Amino acid sequence: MSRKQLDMTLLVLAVAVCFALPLVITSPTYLQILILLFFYAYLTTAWNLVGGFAGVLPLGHSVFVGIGAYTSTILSNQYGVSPWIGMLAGGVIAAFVGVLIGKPTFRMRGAYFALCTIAFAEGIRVMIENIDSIGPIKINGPRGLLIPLKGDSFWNYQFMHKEPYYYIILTMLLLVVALTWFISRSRMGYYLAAGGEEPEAAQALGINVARYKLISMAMSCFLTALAGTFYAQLMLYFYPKGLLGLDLSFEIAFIALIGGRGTIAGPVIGALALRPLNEFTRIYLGSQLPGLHLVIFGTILILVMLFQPKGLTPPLARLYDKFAARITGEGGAK
Amino acid sequence: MALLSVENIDVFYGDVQVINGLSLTVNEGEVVSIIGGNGAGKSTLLKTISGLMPVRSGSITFKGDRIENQPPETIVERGLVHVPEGRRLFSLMSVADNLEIGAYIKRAFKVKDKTLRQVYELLPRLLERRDQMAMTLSGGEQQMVAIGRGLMALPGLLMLDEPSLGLAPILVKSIFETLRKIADTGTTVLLVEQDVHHSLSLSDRGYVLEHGRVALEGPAAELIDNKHIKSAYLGM
Amino acid sequence: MNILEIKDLTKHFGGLTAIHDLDLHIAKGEILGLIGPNGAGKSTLFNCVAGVFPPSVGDIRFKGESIAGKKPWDLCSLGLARTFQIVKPFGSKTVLYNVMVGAFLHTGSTSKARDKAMEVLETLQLDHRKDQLASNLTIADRKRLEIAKALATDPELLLLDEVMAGLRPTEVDDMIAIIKGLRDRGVTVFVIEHIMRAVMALSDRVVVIQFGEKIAEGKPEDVTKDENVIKAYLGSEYGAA
Amino acid sequence: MSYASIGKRLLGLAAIGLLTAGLSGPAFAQKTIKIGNVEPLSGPSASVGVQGKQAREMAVEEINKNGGIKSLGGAKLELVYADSKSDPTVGVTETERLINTEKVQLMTGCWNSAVTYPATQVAERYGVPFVVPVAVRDTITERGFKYVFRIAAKDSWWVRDQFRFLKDMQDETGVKLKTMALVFENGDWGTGFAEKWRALAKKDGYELVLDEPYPSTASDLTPVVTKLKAANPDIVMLVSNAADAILITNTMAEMKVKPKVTVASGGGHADPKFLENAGKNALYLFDEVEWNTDVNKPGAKETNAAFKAKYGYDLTGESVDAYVAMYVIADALERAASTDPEKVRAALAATKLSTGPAMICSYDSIEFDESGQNKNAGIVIVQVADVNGQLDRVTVWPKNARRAGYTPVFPANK
Amino acid sequence: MTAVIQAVINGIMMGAMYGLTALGLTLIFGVMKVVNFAHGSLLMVGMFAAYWLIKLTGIHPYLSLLVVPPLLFFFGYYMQNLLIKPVFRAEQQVREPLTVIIVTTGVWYVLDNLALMLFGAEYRTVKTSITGTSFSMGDFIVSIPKLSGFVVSVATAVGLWLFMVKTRTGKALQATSLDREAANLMGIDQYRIYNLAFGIGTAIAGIAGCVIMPFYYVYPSVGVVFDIRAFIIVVLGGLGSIHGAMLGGVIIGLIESVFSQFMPSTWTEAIIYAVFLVILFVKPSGFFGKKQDW
Repeated sequence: MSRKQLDMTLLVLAVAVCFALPLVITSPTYLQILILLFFYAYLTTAWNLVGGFAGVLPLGHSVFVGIGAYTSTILSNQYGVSPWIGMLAGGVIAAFVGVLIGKPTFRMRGAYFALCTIAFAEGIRVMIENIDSIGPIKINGPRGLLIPLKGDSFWNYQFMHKEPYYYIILTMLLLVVALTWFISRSRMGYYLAAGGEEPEAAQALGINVARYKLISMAMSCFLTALAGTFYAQLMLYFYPKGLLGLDLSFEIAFIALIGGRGTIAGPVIGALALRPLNEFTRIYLGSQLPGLHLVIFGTILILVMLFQPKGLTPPLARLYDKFAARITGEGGAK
Repeated sequence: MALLSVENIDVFYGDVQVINGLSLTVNEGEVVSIIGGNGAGKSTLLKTISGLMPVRSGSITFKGDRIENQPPETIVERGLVHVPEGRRLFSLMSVADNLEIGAYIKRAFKVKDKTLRQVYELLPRLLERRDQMAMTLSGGEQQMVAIGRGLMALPGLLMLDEPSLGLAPILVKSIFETLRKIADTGTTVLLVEQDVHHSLSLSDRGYVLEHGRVALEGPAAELIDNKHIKSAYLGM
Repeated sequence: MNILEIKDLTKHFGGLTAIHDLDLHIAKGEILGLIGPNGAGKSTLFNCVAGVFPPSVGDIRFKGESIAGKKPWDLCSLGLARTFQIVKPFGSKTVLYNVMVGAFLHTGSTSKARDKAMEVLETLQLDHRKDQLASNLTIADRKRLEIAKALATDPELLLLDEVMAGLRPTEVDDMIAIIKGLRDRGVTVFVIEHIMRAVMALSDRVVVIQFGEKIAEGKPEDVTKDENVIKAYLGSEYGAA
Repeated sequence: MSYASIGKRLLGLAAIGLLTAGLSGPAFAQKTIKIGNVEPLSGPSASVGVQGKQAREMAVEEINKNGGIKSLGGAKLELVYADSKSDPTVGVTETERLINTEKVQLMTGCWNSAVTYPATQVAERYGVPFVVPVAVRDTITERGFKYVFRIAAKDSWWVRDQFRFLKDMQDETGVKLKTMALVFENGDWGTGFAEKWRALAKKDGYELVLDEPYPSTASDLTPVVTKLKAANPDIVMLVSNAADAILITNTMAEMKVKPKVTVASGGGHADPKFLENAGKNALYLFDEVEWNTDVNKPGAKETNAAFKAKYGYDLTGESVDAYVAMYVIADALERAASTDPEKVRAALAATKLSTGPAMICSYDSIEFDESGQNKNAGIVIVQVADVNGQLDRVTVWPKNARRAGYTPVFPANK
Repeated sequence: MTAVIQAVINGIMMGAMYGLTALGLTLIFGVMKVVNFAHGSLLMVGMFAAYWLIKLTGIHPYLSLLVVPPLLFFFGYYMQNLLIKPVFRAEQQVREPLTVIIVTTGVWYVLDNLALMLFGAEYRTVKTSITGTSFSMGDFIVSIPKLSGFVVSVATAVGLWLFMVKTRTGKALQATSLDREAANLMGIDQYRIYNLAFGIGTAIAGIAGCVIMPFYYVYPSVGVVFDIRAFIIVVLGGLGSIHGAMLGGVIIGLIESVFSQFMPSTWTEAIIYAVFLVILFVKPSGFFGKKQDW
């Protein structure tokens, strides 16, 4: 078996296992945990397009989750538009907003950029919390929006069981991972990586670095907003502090940093490492030791930054290379 | 025994070797020049001696003690002072404060007022400018501050990296006159320069560096007429 | 025909004049050497030509068209590529990846870019290093990689900024051969170089600048005999000694 | 490719791990009836969450000690808790977990309206009866849900009674109050109250001189108080969470802002910490609560004494609601004689509880209307007063519940 | 009009304290070029330290100024030495070490949640002899704890400035901030200077904790309230500038206090973010200076 065949086999196997899981795991609670795991992996992968490949550190991505959730929910609650259509609308708006803030901020150096994204996201949150309605559009301020129960309906993006949500987010995750994979092997990916690493050299090679960063920002924001709609339909309720707050933005960034910024598997590995930890410590230790999981989060983050500043993916990839070499009998790759 | 002796050192930037089995010595009271083209490893050599760069192998001995791979601050304490390339003044601090920082190490700090008087005597221009912000000085004046700052540390060996860089000829001349005066006080000087003539006329001995190796060494007077240098610089 | 013409170029940085009233031209197919002591303004001139800084005064024409104020990426698309004195490889990526970044200028296809990059790497005899990380290369190979990236954009005019600094004599000889080879393939070359032997061997014509002004221009062997040049290089009193 | 495939591999492993965990849960014996409770046990509202938890525990202990649910063979009630952290998302997730994994037969919670609102929707979706002891947002019971019941009054009633109180007191004392200022935390709760205040103020002819939301995380409330001082209202209406209640009261004292009447809405003002920290600055403040220690009901004093002995502090409106909720559930289970959700729901809907320990509440019986709202839920207004040198909360309204011998100080500042 | 002047008085007093909360941040940035995301958490640690000290010993709240800042100094000093120095060493060549920012974010999460585990989420206030006291000046009322906070803030800023320009160590801090390598060549151990900068920055957060405690409350995530504001202040004033931080603080204090006389106070927060973004876009170096000035 060649290395390529081995990779393909394992990949297909893993995807098959993912699709088969709901057949075995019937507990909605565990499905919910998996759904949230995929949800975070998806968000982080989308974040990674700009935070990883374009080499900046955005810390306000929750605002785009919010744009997605608000757009589709307002459209469906007040105008009866299917959330599936609202999802795309939210994506487009988010992409537009992303470009709007990306344009002036991409000039800035690292810390300024990070601070700027935080300020923007917090500013939007505060604004939304202060607005009850804009003309006929009900924003509901800090109370957030609730999506009325409409029963099982694909068109309304509502399901009484967890499985459909599971398959939707799994598909979304696979698509976005495939997209990242595709991009990283295309001109766009090469240009982003080059611009992130040595902007001057990249410009000298004919790359309009700022433009490519904006494109990646637009894509990242678009994809992030889609997840916002998914979240809204899964929970049927959201409110500014929870959805637009810094916690979500930071968690996305943490997952990426721990998993490995700028790698394809990083977000998935990060989510796999952190989400279950989050859920299980909350369930089993939550009321006795509130905050424990965040202490562990922070500690892991510090340790990873101290000892594996590129995240967990590179060492795991080396392990996998060794394993693959043994299976295929080929020498270690590269 | 030599004041400074560098023996067979290898220095790398990442995986790239920039200094290759280089050895040199500086004796007490001497002025020694290191000359060579861009990328020959001159600045790296000084940075290595002053502790900014690690050596991978070989040894550096100063006043009989091994100092390779020690942090810069302890090397300065021993009296080995490095005036870096490009002057590197504390741009938003006054001339006086720049000089005072030069006397940061305890040994020098105790007598800083006395040293400061001596420096002002040597470089009267700085006395006039003492309250001015360093960034507002002209290039020549800045170089004077850099040298003065080095002297404030009471150097047993003063290493200067291209003090004439980017200066107009008239200023180059005055810098070398200053260096002459410093040498005349008995301070040992290790000078890295691309102004071959000036530096060699000031020096007792010289080393020519190429590709991180010593290509040529000898008394300065001999080197000054050496054809090799001309060819290295002018391709003749 | 002149591929590049610089007229009355002046560049100020705050109060400092880095380049003053400089005229310069390069004929198509020529190799022009630009020399001068450290701090003379060579890199600033390069940066003005390559679009990093707009000129304060004066004009720069490339293929007859004014390019003053154009951005580096636009110039690259026009056929003007450059290398950096302090090489800037994409260190975490392989050699092939680095060159492909350049090769993508004229194609959106990954496989075409790879073919182009391989071709360039072969030209520069760097193909055996294609899978190495750029950060692990030796100086000589980094310099070559720097040229390879620029070359992959198919330039008509190539600005080389000290690509020989730090090379061993045999490596310098190799590099001279490579650059001459480029010219034979129709690329016009503008080099900044410190190693005089190389400049002499390479250049059709040499321009010498000091303090931002041109102090000499002409055939290499004439320029090195120029009093001003010797003074500029070896120190103000060297000529007299 | 290689990274992606590793990721997928690990994902598979994790899934297998989860799977085993999922299957290994023991089958549940039907000796006990599990009640799931989602409460803010950490986060900004943790103290009320803990109060509710302890009140529930006391009630369930009593019920179990008295033989449990007799119609179900003396089945015992068992409380299962989950922490919402005051975060609706966590609340929803935890409600789902309690229903699906812990297999609870009933749910209660969640104090925060913002959490209760979506959490009850989850219960409705799964058809699990959800008894809301307290969470005031009107719409919780106004969505046509079948499985949601609320013990406490909803916010429109709270607001209605605040205005009734004002009117009654003015009639009683002959003092005329004209101007009113609304100052409220800008969360779900405060903005909900404010909306209704505005309508009633208009109806009752008060002139609104200030309508001011403030963020409960504000580092300084002086700007708000400065504004209040400039507006100089007769009446200040307040909604405050925990710490901002203290901050605003102390800042008002500091800035010498003395409105004739200050009416708070429970929450932060009802927290035992409030009096401890605000001290004399809180004197003559009116606060609206569901219950007060001096409420004139049989058993109230004794229950409060037992609670205080156990946990070291007095019952509050919120904890009484939680306490009562347990008895309502026990009563319904007793009548349903089944744990079938549909039967329990029907029994809850038919509740008419007017005897027993639950009757420490300030009203005389518990009955749910069609929306699931307890139609008798009542509210009292207390005044912070100096009783024998000690600050106390004295019931003043409705007049028939007023502590004997106490004359309300109205207006507080002439 | 009275209300506006009253708002100005209050805005300046609060603003000076905001400046104080930002002072340590700006110092650390000035010297290390690191945005310390854990700064708010350090403030929280300072507030809890002050809280327990006052609560348990019953001393006058301002006596805590003698105990808490030195304690926090060592806390910051060793934290930098243990956690941040290694990253710094590894990223010596990087001009703006993002990894360090991330580590400080990790520290933020750990500290906030450790406090949550130890002390619970509840809001804690101390009732001190000066809480809620004030005096009148004509029509205007000045809160005593805030006035004291104002005085301490200004004194701290002046003290820090004097330290920076007058002492050997202060000058070494300045030198390191301007050119690490050159300072190193002067015999200044940059890592010790970083420890000191972190220690002093943390100690100032401790001072802020002591003066805020008498009129505010503490809870584990209280730092976030001040943290984001402190970021805004240092960017407004110019990262690294002492008087920039104080001025930035006063500007924020005034916006908060005066603007809220004309609009709901919830909007002032949004306005502060807007001002921040505008400054970032228009003049990223802040009101003060091209680089750092002290």
